[in-house]
Amino acid sequence: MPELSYGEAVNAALHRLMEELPQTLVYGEDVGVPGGVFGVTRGLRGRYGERVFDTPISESAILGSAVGAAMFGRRPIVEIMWADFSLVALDQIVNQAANVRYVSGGRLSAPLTIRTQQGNAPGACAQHSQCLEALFLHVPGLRVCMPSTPQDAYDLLVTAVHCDDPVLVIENRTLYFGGKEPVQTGGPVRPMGGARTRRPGSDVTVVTWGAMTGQVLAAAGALAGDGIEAEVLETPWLNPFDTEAVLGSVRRTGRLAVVHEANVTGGFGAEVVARVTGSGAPLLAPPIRIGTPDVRLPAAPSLARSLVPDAARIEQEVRALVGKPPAQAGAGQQAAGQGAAGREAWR
Amino acid sequence: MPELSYGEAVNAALHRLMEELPQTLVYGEDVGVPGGVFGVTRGLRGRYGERVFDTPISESAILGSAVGAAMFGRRPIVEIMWADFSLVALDQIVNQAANVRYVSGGRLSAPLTIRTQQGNAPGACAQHSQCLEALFLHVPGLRVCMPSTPQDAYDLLVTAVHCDDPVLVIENRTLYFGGKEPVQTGGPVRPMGGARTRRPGSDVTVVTWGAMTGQVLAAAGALAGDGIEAEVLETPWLNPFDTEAVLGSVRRTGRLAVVHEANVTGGFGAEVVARVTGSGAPLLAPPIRIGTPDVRLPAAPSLARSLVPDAARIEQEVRALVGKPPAQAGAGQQAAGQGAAGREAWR
Amino acid sequence: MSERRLADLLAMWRIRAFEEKVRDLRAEGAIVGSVHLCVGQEAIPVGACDALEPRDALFATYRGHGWALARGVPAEPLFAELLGRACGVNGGRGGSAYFTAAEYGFHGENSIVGAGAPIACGAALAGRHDGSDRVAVSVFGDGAMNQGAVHEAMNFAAAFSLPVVFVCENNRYSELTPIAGMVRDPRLSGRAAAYGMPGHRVDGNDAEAVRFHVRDAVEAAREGGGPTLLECMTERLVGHYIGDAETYREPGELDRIRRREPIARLREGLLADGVPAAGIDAVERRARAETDAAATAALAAPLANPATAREHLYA
Amino acid sequence: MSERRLADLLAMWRIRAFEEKVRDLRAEGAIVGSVHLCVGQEAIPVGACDALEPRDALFATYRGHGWALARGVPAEPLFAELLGRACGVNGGRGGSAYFTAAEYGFHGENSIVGAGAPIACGAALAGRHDGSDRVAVSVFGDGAMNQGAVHEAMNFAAAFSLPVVFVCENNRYSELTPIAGMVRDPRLSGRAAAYGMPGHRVDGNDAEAVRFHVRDAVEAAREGGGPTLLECMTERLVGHYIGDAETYREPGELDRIRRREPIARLREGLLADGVPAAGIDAVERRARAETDAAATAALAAPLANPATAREHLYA
Ligand SMILES: Cc1ncc(C[n+]2csc(CCOP(=O)(O)OP(=O)(O)O)c2C)c(N)n1
Ligand SMILES: Cc1ncc(C[n+]2csc(CCOP(=O)(O)OP(=O)(O)O)c2C)c(N)n1
Ligand SMILES: [Mg+2]
Ligand SMILES: [Mg+2]
Repeated sequence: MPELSYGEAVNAALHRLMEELPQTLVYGEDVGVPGGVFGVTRGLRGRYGERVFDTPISESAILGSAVGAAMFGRRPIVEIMWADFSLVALDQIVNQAANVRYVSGGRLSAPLTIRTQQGNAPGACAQHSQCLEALFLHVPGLRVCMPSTPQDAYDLLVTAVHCDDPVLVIENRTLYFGGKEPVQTGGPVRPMGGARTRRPGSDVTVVTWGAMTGQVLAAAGALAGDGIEAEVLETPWLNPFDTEAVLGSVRRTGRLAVVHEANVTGGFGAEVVARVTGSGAPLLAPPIRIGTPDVRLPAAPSLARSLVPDAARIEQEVRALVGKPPAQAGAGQQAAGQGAAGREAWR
Repeated sequence: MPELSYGEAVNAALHRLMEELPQTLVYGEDVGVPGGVFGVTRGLRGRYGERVFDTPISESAILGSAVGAAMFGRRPIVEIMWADFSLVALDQIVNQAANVRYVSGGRLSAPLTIRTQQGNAPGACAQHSQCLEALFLHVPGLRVCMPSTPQDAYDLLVTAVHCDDPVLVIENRTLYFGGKEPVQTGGPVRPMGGARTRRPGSDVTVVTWGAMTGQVLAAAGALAGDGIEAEVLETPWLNPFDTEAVLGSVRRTGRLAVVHEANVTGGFGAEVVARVTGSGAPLLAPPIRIGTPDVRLPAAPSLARSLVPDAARIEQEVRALVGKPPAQAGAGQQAAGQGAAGREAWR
Repeated sequence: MSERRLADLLAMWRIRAFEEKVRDLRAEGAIVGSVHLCVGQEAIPVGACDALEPRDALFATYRGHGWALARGVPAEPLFAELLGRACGVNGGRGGSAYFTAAEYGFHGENSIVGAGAPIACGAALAGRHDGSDRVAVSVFGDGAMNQGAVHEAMNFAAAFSLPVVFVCENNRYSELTPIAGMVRDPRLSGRAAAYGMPGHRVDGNDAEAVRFHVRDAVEAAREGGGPTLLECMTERLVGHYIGDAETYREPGELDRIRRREPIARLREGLLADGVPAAGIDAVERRARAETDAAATAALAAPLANPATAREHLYA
Repeated sequence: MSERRLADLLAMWRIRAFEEKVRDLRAEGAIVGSVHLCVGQEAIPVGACDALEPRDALFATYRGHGWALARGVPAEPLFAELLGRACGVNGGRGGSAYFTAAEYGFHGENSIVGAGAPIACGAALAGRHDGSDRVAVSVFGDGAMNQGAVHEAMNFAAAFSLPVVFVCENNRYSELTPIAGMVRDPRLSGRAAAYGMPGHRVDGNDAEAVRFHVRDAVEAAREGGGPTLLECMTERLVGHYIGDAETYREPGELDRIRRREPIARLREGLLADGVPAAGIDAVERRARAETDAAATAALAAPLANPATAREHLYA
């Protein structure tokens, strides 16, 4: 198995898809000749020529043309460089792509894949930092996934492009150049959906997705040191969402924490909590949501760091949920401030 | 007190605001000389001339210019004819208006008011039927309200335009031409926020907003006939949201149902459920959400009627929540089908 | 020659009879919701569709009943769609403003102003890769020329020489507002130059003129010449939507419009050429009879079944 | 005459020295995140801002450091902003791509391509009602000409004769992609005609030429003549952002660019006019000295305080 970084895994998936599906097209701003601002589409233009091209800075034209090409048998894979930019052309995703199959009673379809990436990174401003998955998850007719590992970056994209409906694959630029891992390429197309138990545990279920998964796993490791066993459930597919997997885990642990980078109010964490509590699964403590407080994202790292959830804050909040005091005060206190901030975020 | 319909109340508020705030401007598509496609801005152009005008079909220009004018001391009241159309220009609301105050550290502000209307009406297609409040409620920096009565249509708009931040006032076209009610005009500017106990009750708290309020009140009336006392809490302001009022009621009733017209998954009902269950308020039964199932809205009334929640379905679902059987089977059965449909919507 | 003009007359009458029937059904309440009629604008779809081939793609607006008919969609499933019947072209899901009939080369109405233009670019783009030599026609109004998506689509098509024909139906109003006040230069075809593509103003009340220009643009597009913008000048004989009080009309405006509307004009032309009145009037009677029969059949069909309302959201 | 050109030289050197210092601080890691420098494009902000009055509004892009400096924002609070310091123009909240300093008539950068154009229309609209006679300047790049919002803004300003000057900095690239391949007609100033407004191509590497055209457009706007589009031709001497490998450059391209870049050009012109080299070089030294002092002071200032991170979301 080749050792690939997250970005290289996306690139490998694109190469595979261009080979196995002649209907695929890859286009967007700077994705052709330059190979993408993050280098993720490198080598495609040279290899597949006209099927890969650069576009004007026209998100409505990029997305709209992808809807039209998909209606006519192509499988366009278009890139929206930052999820924030989708807001200049959301109509094409929500009012157009999502309606094609339903309104035509299944006689037409729009199997396009929208690759984008989102989230905060050091120094990024409020217009380049948002996590917008909740917006897309409120739209029936779309599929949405958020890979956090090289293997998922590969598998989810392959599944998305083979899917006969519009799919958003939301990547994260802070992961593109992360460590290399063995990635099984060329395997069978995996089914959509499903959750991953990234760490088994009995005291609390922590549901998360995207780049936060790394922070949650770090927090879970630290908690284990104090004898708190957190079960970390990653849900790379958010639509379809594996509600049963979450319920199964919560029935075992009796506690639920949902962690996402998006701001708390109206985030998809609310949906997860509502499904779990709505199911009547017995809980030993009120469920908690950990996310960015409801503010805009400031560019200064010193400010942004105090807002975006990190392992220390997650550890502190989950520890409080489970109700066991920290081993040593230091970490606890330091995180306590942030924890308080996070908890009051939506009050 | 004048007797006004919902639409007339909006018009009265606009006249008052033009009189008392010289900085106000009113513009949008067909709002000037024609007086609006729903007649809601009638009489303004003739009376206030240049301060009221029609615009090209350019939502980005309408919203963006409102942001700019607001940064320079105006109080623009712009209309987006259907909430669905905001998706062609969401950038100006989310990436621009919502950032002005925060990013400038309070040295600049964008006190614009966006009037729009949303929801399904008989025969409306999937591109003219969406309820999008959840999208805006996930965006820190915006204020959002949804009036359902003539008095609130008047009061909320007055408060919105006096607010120093961007506010979305989401109206509903099925209410514009509803019955006339006495409306207190010219009163003091009310504070933002707060909830309305539209009907007191002890068995269950039903939280709702917008046009659904009428359906919920009808259902509550029917339930009372069977001795089920539902407390109907309307939250015309969704940001700020009066979480305390909801918690206070739920602590008394021990049961929670949230009803909205928007589709269930990712709707703001999830946020309400997450806040209530997260608070640890004791519940006698798992909270329920009643909304449109996760589909696109079909134009045929026979189809749409089976999807959008109505009094019969709400009555049935709330009855099931409280756990008392219906008086006569008929209604119960008929609604049961829809109830089942609704409940499984997000599974 | 007069054969073709009689064929145009029949095609236009089929549209007008359809629209007038829709107006009546809406008045009776059999059709609900907002409906946008194209009465007075029939020459554009009739002339344009005659220049298209089955493989070509056509994207219209909410004012698209005439385009669907001109493309060959039978009246009955269209009436059925407007009436929310299971046998409607979309099974009742689309309604007046959003129906599609891809099997007839009609890729749909769209009720978001300007949204169809980028989608048409995609249909053209697909044609470049599937070897179909497809040309895509994007239809929109004068007001849509000020929508960002239309600008992006025109530049996208021009930059990549995509085979798209942009047909702007300039009926001088955007809903209730005259386009004249919403642009500095009312000659919208002039905007084509900004994108480096040809643009022409066309007599949109003359099916023959429309046919000529669309055929020419389609030919250029198929040969790799890229897109063309055609501004077809026309006028609504009716309101923007049914129920429009039309308070924006100048005194005598409708009388003036009636004098130059396409059906009356063609009728006069045919009479002047010695075509007997009886033959001309027979065309109208035939269209109305067919249309009434289609409406009657549609009315007799069963409503869309609520049990199916959640099907086909996903594959 | 040579006074003004020496003043232009100083203003341009202040920008270049600032940008080069930013490049160094970014390399050291003192500044983090993506940074877009305007090295090579200095003549446009210097010439344009000289034609503006304090009451006028200015909206730039993420490539706006030079515009802020030319508008009179001191270097220290700008460095502080880039360094995430509490005393930054936005207290560290904006960063390189999104800072504002309204008190200096700089209404902000914007990191969404094209988004500033409609906002500038609003500033101009406000001026019509507050009696300020304000003119709004909207700055964007060549690539932004293909963004829907810019189209809507140009039509909006033209239709209502709003006092807006649209300044397009055409540096021939949109990020890593040549604009030549993204439009059919590379002469972007020609698009002004589509909106019925004047459009001119301007030598963007000559502050004098930019000043002349902007002054003329501002005058016309103030007199009620409405908007103008100025396409200022220029070139980046650096990458799109710091870290750009610039693989898209042709061989020898940078050498050609260096020969016509505005500072070298002005220096030659001054020498040709007999201005002593010593005096010219003193200008650079002065600018660098001021800039280094400003950076040093900013580096010494305290970081933004996390305890304030959630303030000012709402009134
Ligand atoms: C993005 C968007 N904005 C506004 C509307 C509301 N609307 C529907 S039709 C229309 C007028 C369109 O005028 P024009 O383009 O001239 O077409 P016409 O109706 O005259 O055929 C408007 C503003 C819409 N459907 N979509
Ligand atoms: C709506 C939107 N799309 C894409 C981007 C990403 N992006 C940032 S700068 C840029 C290129 C802009 O090129 P141009 O307008 O020529 O300005 P320049 O950078 O050359 O000054 C792009 C595509 C963005 N910020 N916003
Ligand atoms: Mg029109
Ligand atoms: Mg450029």
